[in-house]
Amino acid sequence: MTATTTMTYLQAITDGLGEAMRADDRVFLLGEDIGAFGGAFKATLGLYEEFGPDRVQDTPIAEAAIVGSSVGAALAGLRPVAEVQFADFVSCGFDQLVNVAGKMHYRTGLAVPMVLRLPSGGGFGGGPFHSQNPEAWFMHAPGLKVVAPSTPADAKGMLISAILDPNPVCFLEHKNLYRRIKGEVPTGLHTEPFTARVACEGAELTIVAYGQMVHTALAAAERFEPGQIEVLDLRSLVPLDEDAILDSVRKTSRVLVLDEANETCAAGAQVAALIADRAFSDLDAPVRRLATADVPLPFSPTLEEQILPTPDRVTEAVRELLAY
Amino acid sequence: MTATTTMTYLQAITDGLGEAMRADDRVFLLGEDIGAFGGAFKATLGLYEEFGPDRVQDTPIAEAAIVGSSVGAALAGLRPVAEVQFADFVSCGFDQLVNVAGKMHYRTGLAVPMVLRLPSGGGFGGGPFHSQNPEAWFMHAPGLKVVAPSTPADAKGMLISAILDPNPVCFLEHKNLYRRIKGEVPTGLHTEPFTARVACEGAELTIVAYGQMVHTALAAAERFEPGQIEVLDLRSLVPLDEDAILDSVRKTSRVLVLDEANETCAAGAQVAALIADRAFSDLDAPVRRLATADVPLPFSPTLEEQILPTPDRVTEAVRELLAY
Amino acid sequence: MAPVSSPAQPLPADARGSRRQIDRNSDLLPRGSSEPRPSEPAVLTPADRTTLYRFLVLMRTIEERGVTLYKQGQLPGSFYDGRGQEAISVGAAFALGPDDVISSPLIRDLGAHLVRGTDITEIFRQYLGRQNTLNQGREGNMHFGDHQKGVIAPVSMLPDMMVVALGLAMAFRMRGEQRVALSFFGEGATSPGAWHEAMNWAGLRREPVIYVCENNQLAYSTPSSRQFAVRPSERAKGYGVASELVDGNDVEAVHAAVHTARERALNGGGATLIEAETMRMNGHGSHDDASYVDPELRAYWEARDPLDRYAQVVAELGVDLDAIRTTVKAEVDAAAETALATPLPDPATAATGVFCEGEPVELGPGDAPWSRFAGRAGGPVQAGEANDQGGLRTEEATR
Amino acid sequence: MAPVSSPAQPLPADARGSRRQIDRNSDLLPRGSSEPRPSEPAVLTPADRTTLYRFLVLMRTIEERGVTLYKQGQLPGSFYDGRGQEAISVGAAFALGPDDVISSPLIRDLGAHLVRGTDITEIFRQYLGRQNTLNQGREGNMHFGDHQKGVIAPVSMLPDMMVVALGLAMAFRMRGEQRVALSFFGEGATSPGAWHEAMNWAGLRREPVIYVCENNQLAYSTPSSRQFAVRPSERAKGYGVASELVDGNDVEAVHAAVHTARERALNGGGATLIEAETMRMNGHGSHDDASYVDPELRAYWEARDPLDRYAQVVAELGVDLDAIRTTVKAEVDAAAETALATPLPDPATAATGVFCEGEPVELGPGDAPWSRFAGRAGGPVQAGEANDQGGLRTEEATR
Ligand SMILES: Cc1ncc(C[n+]2csc(CCOP(=O)(O)OP(=O)(O)O)c2C)c(N)n1
Ligand SMILES: Cc1ncc(C[n+]2csc(CCOP(=O)(O)OP(=O)(O)O)c2C)c(N)n1
Ligand SMILES: [Mg+2]
Ligand SMILES: [Mg+2]
Repeated sequence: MTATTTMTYLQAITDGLGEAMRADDRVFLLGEDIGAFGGAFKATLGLYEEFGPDRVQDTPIAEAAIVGSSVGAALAGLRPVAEVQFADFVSCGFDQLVNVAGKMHYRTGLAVPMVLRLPSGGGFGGGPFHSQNPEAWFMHAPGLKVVAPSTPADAKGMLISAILDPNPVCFLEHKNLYRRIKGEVPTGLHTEPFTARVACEGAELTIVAYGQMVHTALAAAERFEPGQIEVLDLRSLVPLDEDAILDSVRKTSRVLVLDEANETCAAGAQVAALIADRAFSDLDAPVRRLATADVPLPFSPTLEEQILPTPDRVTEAVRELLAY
Repeated sequence: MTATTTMTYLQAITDGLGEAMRADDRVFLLGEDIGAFGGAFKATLGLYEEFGPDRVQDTPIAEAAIVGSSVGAALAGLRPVAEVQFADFVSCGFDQLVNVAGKMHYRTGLAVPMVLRLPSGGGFGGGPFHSQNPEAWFMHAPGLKVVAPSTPADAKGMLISAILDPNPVCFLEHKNLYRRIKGEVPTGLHTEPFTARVACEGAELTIVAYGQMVHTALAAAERFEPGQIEVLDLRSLVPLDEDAILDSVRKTSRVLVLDEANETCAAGAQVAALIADRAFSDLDAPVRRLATADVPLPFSPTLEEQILPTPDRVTEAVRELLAY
Repeated sequence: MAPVSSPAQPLPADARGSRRQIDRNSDLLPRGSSEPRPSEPAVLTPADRTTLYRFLVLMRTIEERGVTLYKQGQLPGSFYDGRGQEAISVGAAFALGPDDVISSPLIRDLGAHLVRGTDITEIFRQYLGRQNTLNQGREGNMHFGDHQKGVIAPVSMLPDMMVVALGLAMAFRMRGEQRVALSFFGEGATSPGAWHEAMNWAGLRREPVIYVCENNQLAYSTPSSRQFAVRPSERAKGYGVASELVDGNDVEAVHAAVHTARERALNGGGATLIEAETMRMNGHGSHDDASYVDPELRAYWEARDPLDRYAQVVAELGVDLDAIRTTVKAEVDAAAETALATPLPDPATAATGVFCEGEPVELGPGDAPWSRFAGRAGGPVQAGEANDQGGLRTEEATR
Repeated sequence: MAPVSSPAQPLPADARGSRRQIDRNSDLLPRGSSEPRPSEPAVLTPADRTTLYRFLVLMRTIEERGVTLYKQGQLPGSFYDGRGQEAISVGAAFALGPDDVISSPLIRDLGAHLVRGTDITEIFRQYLGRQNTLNQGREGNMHFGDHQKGVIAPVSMLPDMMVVALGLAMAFRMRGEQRVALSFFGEGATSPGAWHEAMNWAGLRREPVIYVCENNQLAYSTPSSRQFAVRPSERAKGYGVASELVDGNDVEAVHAAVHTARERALNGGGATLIEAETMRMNGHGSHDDASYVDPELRAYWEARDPLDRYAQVVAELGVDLDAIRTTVKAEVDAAAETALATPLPDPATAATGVFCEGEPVELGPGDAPWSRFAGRAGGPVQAGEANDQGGLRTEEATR
């Protein structure tokens, strides 16, 4: 039996960083305001005190340099873990990420073991520039791994796995889960594979989700009979656990694919296309998607609620599909 | 009857730029080496001489400033048409494009009438940084229109439509069509709507494609009976002509979705997901996709040919689907 | 700073053919330079001074009310203010003409919106996320701009709006208009690449753009000593951009610097960067207790409060400062009350307007309350009667 | 250049608390600074000079052969060369120690690969798109780096590899290693934002990094007068980055400048930018006839050809230059022949290796042919015997 502690999703991340840094002195952190201040979300709180200024580095406001210098440090044999203050600002370092980090191994044979921590997602009034879900951009950029945990245990385990991975990993941590979600987290150097996880078993319909949407899906699933709705938590988007998706859909024959990201070309589009090709003959209903409309996420609560997928809207879509 | 001239795809672009500039003196061009030199691909050849240095501006190497200053000029009432030397370098101006240009109208009510010309695509030994197809990134960024013509007439007509459009338009012009494809092009201020076009009618199977892949699809279609294979040229990705896609698939009941872009989360994923939801009951076979694998496009001819969808591979996929 | 060695072997001038022979830059020389206009000094009348003071008080009063609303839990998200920096946005905007464009005021720059004449009830509505005409509730605190007043809303990505300002300035120059674009940003915003692209281009092309850098010692928790080794006004020299370092807590110094920069721009002299040194007196946002700030440093700047300093100047004109404060407070109270009674936005509007369907709207002229602009291009603007909507009638204050 | 006004009202020093009181930069002072090492002058022995000359000739000969292959239609894509700029990549790389890393040589910098000991047959193979160990045929001309020699392949996006070099330097400093990272780029590559982010960070943190800017008058068709208003070596002063302007057609001047920069970096003095002035003598690529270049300008630089100039120096040592040229030509011919007989890459490999599956490979040491490094950390490298694979045995040339 592994020992566990109850932690928030955010505490699990801090714990994961600390464990990885204790285990391997090549691991260091860099980002804006992450030092003595502990970061905009306090994810690095206490680490500056424990590990000192070289291993917990405050940087200028310079996302391209944060990503690019991480690539350089990784090539030199270190294990950088960079924080982008909000995932939205990754667009300022986009080129370094997709062109330098992502393509390095294929082009040169050199590995780039780095992690980019991306506090992402909405649902708390962040507005258009503090709520983005950029993961599909990275999925469409060969050479980047992309993971998006939904629970504290996965947040810690997948973060440590990402740090151990010899490739650049985009680690999407959902800001709206930081303090909202608590759970048992294994102590020590806990790792989690980049595979999907059945969050709730069911026989009649599969909801595919990741990140915050897993909780939205679970809330909806609770409104049906136990054992009716299966919720598949993708956890990893690249690699995508195609077998887990197809297995679940073959079992249930009905599927709803959820995205918090804007609908067009989102992760869910890829999942739906996969199912439409490889599980076609097992389907009893159309492959339905529910996603955030193609709109910048608005600030006011009434507007934001209207745009994001909610348990109510998921429930409605599930009902429709079950009745198909 | 409209008068037409035979032109290459590239000449049609130059012609379109000239016509738009003659018709509206708010239209001006900016980009690297586009002035007296006429641009890396000679798309602006002769325009500097005709319109002078203010309306055909050489810029420093600064993609963020090219995009961002175009936004400013557009807000001031001009109609900038910016050239990115190769579409690959748009990643350096990505933030200005998705965050400033794309979200402006929703956030502020101010329109950003600008066009970003993106010479894109592979098939001629350009290697990982001169062959990219970035359109799916823009499709996943609300507020940007995205078009990708495949013929000279459409290149001119959609370019003029893009310049007339009050929104930021990413205009993907395929480098490998520039000199390879010739056709009749209407003279004067010819426009084309942002809708799909049936490139070749057929009853048994639809190939959905855009850009260079339309020609790949047509080459494959020729290997079947006339009237068998329908090729739908999307032409516009945002807005996506959903009705045209669904109409064609409902008619043929079989569909192959082609992408030159890397497979995961490509335009084709969105198209396939759309079909799997809204044309599910009309399908007689899985929704199949053929795309470039998730690999940076390699340089050597043997490698590049292996990665890009070819008429042979399209033919094989069509055969399989017809036999399903 | 690291040592800078002098050029080892400067080449003869004729080796640099690019400057001599294939230079086509003259193509792009600003139109303005062909018809030089007489420069005017930054003279402020007593009424101007009273107006300036009133704007300072208005900004402080609105933001204090905002902090209170935040503490009362009335505001979605955090609250961002410019306490201690009021002289910069007020002084800078006051030097602009009606057709100039601000792209953009950032979170410390409420004063710029006020000077341009933005309705203060609408400002409270946007703070509160209520239905409003500035951003329809779509954007967070301070992410708005009244484009009818020549103000463009900022994006969060720093300092992207500098580049947009460059494009505006380029358009003004190309059309031969006597207008400038002005962009505000913090010293932390000088580190991203966009800053460089804007500065390089502005210096090279001599665009009529004014960059106002508010060096408030901090970028969130990060002191400027961890942001750069050479201060922005020095660095500007590497771009051919004129620069000036001013006391950012002196509203008239800021005003004069922006006025000079504007004259330079309109005379074809190109871009200017003004570094206004100041201090952020509150947290990064109201959620931040700023406990990382040295109390002595805070005390130094507290003693140089821009409102207190300017109050002395204006009091000497015989103006009743208390009357100004009282009137402003009443206005602000009324605006906040009205805003609090305003409903949240209609959810049915949430997904509309991603694309422009009709004709683009044009940028409108802003208020230009400085007496210099009275009866000029901006129309009927009179000194001291600048702002009909914000209730900024200075005659009330001056009696 | 636009006028730069002097600071209007410099504030008292104690107003800048960020520098005084909450400065934590000292945390990050380079380790190297605590144990100063004696600086050594850039002395070149006759054997070193001969080796340098040989590298210049080798670069020129390989690239001339490349142009011929291009004209014969043997090369996929275009061909990019550094004619006229050979002294820069050769001189700079020659000043590096074995454990230093180049990130990266760009398309004008073949000499850097040669000095580090990259196999020239492999170089021809990559030109021709054939199966090769440098980039497996995955990358276009000149987009390679032999990481076993401490060289990282460049990306096309300019100047992204400056930022990667920064990260390498950061790692060297953090581990207390006596190593530097060096990055090459053209003057056109100073305009993108990445340049600024790298320069700012390098100056601020005093990272042991050397930036070599090749100001070759042109960026494709664009003269430097349309790229910036202030030259890069001047602009560097705005970053706290030491800088030097050198004659880029003088291989010893470049070598000395990089040597000095390296000493500075290893002694904790931080980053240096070297602007080497030169001229691109061919088109941007072989597809470009460069008809936009002024013939007089070309003639000026033609008369200052770096090979011709250095030939005089080396001839005075009594070295048989013809013998060097003949040996080099034979080597190059042999390499080109072998490369032409090499098959194209196996299509089965096209999609492999996007991700790293096992342990990351480490960067290897490069050749460090300068006599200064003979018998040092790099192992058995002797002056004049630098390169086993490229056949660069100088004793052949010097008899
Ligand atoms: C490109 C980018 N990266 C990160 C952020 C997050 N962020 C918001 S404000 C801020 C500090 C800005 O400091 P400064 O520019 O000095 O302005 P101030 O807040 O001091 O007025 C940061 C890092 C951002 N807005 N943009
Ligand atoms: C970010 C970016 N934009 C555009 C290009 C296209 N491009 C390739 S080389 C070049 C000119 C580079 O000039 P310079 O840096 O002076 O190097 P040189 O070719 O003169 O050696 C351009 C614009 C690029 N490589 N990267
Ligand atoms: Mg600041
Ligand atoms: Mg150059």
